[in-house]
Amino acid sequence: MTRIVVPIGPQHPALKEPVNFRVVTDGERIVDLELNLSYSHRGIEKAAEQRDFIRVLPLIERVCGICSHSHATVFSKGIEEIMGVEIPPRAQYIRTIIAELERMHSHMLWLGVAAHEVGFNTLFMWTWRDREAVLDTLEELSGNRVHYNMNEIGGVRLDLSPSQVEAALARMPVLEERIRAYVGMVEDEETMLTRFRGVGSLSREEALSFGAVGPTARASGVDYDVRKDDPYLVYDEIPWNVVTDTNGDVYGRTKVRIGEIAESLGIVRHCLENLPGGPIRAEAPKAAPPGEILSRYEAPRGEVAHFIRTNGTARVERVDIRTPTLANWTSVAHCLIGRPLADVPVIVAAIDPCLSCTSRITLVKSGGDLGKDAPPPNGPRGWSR
Amino acid sequence: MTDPFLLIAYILLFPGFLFLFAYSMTFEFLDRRIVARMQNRVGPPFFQPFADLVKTLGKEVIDPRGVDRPIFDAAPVVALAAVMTSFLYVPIIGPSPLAFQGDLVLVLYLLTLPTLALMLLGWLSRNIYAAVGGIRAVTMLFIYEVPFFLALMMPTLMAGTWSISDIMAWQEEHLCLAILQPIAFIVALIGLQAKLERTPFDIPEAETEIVAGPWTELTGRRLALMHLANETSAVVGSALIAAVFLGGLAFPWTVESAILSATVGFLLFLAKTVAILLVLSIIRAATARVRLDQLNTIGWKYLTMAALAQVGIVLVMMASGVGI
Amino acid sequence: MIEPLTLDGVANAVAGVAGAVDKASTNRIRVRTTREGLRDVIRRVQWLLPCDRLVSISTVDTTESIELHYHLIGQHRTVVTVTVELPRDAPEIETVSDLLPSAALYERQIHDLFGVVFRGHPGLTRLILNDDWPRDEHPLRKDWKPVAGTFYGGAGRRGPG
Amino acid sequence: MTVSNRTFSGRLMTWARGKSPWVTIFNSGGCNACDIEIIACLMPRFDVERFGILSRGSPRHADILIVTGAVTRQQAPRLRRVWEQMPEPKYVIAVGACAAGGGVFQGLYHMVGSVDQVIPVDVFVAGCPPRPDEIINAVVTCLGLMAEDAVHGGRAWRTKATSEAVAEAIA
Amino acid sequence: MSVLSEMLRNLFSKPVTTRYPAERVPIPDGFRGRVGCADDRCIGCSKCSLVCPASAITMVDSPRMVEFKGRTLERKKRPSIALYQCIRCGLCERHCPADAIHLRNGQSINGSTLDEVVTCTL
Repeated sequence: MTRIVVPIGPQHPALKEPVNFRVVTDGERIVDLELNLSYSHRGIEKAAEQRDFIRVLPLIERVCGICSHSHATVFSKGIEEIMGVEIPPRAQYIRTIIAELERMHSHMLWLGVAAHEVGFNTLFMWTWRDREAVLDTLEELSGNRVHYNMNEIGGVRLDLSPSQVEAALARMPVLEERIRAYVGMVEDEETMLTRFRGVGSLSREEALSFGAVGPTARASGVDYDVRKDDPYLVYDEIPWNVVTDTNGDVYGRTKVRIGEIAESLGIVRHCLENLPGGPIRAEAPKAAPPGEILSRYEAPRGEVAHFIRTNGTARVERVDIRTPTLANWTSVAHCLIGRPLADVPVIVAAIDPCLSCTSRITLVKSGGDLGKDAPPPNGPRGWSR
Repeated sequence: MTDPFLLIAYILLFPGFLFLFAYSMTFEFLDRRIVARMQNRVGPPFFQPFADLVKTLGKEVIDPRGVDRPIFDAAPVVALAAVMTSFLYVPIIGPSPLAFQGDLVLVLYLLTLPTLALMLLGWLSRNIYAAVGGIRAVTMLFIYEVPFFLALMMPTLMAGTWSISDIMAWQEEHLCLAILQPIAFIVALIGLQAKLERTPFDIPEAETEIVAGPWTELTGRRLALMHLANETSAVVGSALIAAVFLGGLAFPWTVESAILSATVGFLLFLAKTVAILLVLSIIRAATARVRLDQLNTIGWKYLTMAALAQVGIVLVMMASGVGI
Repeated sequence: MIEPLTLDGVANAVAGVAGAVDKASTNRIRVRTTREGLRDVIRRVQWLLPCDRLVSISTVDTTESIELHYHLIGQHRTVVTVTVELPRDAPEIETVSDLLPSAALYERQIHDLFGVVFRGHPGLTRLILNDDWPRDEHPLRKDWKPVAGTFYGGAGRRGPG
Repeated sequence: MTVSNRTFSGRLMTWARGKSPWVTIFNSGGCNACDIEIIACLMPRFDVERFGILSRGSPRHADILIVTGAVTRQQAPRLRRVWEQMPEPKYVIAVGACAAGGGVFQGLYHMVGSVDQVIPVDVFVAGCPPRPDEIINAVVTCLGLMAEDAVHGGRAWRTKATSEAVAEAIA
Repeated sequence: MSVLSEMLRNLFSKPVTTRYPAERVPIPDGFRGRVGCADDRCIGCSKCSLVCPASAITMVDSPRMVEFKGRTLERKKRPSIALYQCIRCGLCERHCPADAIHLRNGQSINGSTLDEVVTCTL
């Protein structure tokens, strides 16, 4: 059959966000592809240099609508470290609670979207229905369903009242039961398994050399989680585990994400039950001393890295945002080559692309020749603990 | 029913086109409502399919650049006409007055036409999604048509007739064919699901892959007619399976009055088609879309094999005289 | 678990090819080098320490030079940052995309936003900005300001196709 | 396609349009929070299929274009094209503060600005992002506009002259 | 078969749908909704307009005497907030020294024109 070019995007039902793939197919099989992810490039990094620390946080939060708390936290964490401000334990716990609730809602959202990509709308509806419980909790705690705006330099904006904590805890048992139901559904829904198993396989070596992060890397057996590697907030004080899997395909990523929902739930419950007293914010100076930091954070999709340089004023000299989705695109391009056209949505969805994050930055890469010449480093490559 | 006026009334009003139209609307409503309820939501109101149809009819018709307009206009009409014609041969209130030996073949043939029209539309649309969708539709046709036809031919083997009405009549004296040929019944149901391009077989119009497949460039009345053709296909398909496998209007005891008998038969027809719809809706809600290559495996390895096994079983049953 | 890297360990590994090695913050060690030495340093960091994955390439325009920071990490979970300074008027450097496949993406982005040229990159083309964005303007440079009256693309033009 | 409101078929058409608004969602470069909230409307908690709203992939099938986010330079021509692909009668709902005026992104170097600089917008929704119930309110407002348009025999009665003029000037 | 059993359970149970607008959707107390400003408290310090990330707040002339921390002082301006611009971040509320500006848990507005503005009201 002759080769045809199928443009996917920028406006396409599989993609809720603008992105463009030019998929060259031979019949149904993909032989080459080009990605263009720049459709929502807005210029946030430039704007961040021009706004003070108070006004920049809502902007940083709006890098992405799903991992908004991640970006705000990683930024304020970095600034606080440069300033040498230690935020009070209560603020750290509140940040952790919001962060893990955000991870839960994001993973549930992902599970639904992945099911939708393979046409399984019922699971899509159910996960989003249950996600509303998480969103309600977030709304009660922070005042907004999506952009929580809980962070400010030196602590958090809002305190949690005992009644709010109780209401949030009351929702937990229902969610626990739902997570158990999802585990069952993913295990025994045959048509979905045929679409997930063996699709988008990424070996451990590939995951490492393509720089995959987050659940994508962890599903390939790479134990890479910033929360354990470079503990921030209270992750070194509370009990939790890194979820990994060895399947390396979409099925493995699904299992990792469902496992992480359960872990996050445990963390949220632990934090709510052991919420320390005290103030919620420390006095932070207006301006930050000159300095630089690479602030890392484990967002739902993987590692977010903000490289922040300050210059003694109330503005940053430079903030360089590396989003998890950007790190994962190379592996996606690699996974897609040779797959049927029908697998494009599910493989792309499997990394949980957050294109608004990514499209500050963009790449176009035909995936065939990626990484052929990369020499394997001779050290241990186990990435296990 | 030799009176020409009665015949015209049969064709146009009841249980002909008008009834088919109304019933297909109800059918789509039921389908959407059942699926919505299984997804734990309310679902559309009763008039929804009708409102959709009227609204789509009133939308602007846009011709894609370089499209062959007459054929583009004609294809949906042909699809709809084929399905409506096929409905006349399916018994609804007693045997169809137009029945003849071999009408089963005609109905099966006419039910294939919408798919071909869809492929034509896909090719004509000058749109890459539509073209890919068109190819997928035809590829799928080759896969599911063999087991579907085999499954529907099995009753003819046992009943010894090629007329739907006669097969139905045969079941009045014998057991219902769904019990005698369970494998063929299941294969036919799955085949119907594939024919109607519903999940897990909505490969040609896979929304997340190729937007809406052959439907992508359809607007206004073309879209409305194709939708209507699809909805009526659902009614005709379930009515066909109800007649051939579930004994159609046959009921075990005899009713004296002709009108009462027709009414009971009609109600039975409604009940059986809705039951089939329920099964189809459950399949739609409980499955994910399969890939074309996976459908190939399913179609040839399992469905066709099952249908062939059923042929063997039927031949053995006929030779030994079981159930006949 | 493998122990975190020490300052001495890193200094030994890159001895002879790199400049100053210092601790930038907890869990992060910075190696300064020149643009000629970059590939050697990256290779050594990658092979000897070993840091087998690239976290990111960060860029700063300090108004005197353009700094590139290659953040690498390995199983020891220590970030080793290789810092290079490039002159602003002729920012050119060898690519590392053959050593680290994921670097290809970051290099394209830096090329677009800062105008840094990566020699030997397999396809250093316009990616991030609009197609009709002026070729010689790089918005993330400190001195960049939109030129009054210049049209930077967008609603006014029709897209391709 | 305007229909008279006096004939039976005209009234039927007006009724049908109000009962069956199919939408297509377009992200013109926002942070996708609004998109998530719009999709949340389709979900069991709010289930806008009660009003006959279906989300369609192809703009050719849609009646209402829901635009989210401030328009980036890359997305502006595509937004315009998607809008042109929709068959008449078509309506546009611009969701969120960014779509209404650039929001937190206004004035950034890769932005065009609000949606109504590119295509004529019928209903704006405030909020960042609006809650699903607020989005449903906007759809209800849009359906009200549809009904009023049917009475007036078109959308000319509304003062959309300014944004139409801008849209035509840049087209 | 957990999918099938849950599907059938849903089929015969009440849907979770909130029939908005016939039924109200609960809005929690702390929801950051429509912004409002109390005229008798505003001291016209312009802080809200300075911190607003979306530049939704502009200061307009409105001379008036106000009580602030036991003193009476004369204010010159008051904020005028473009409602469609507001991103509901709550920074104005957080930084207002006089506790005058608030995000209330009301729904946002929608309409065809963008000139909806909130000024100080009681």
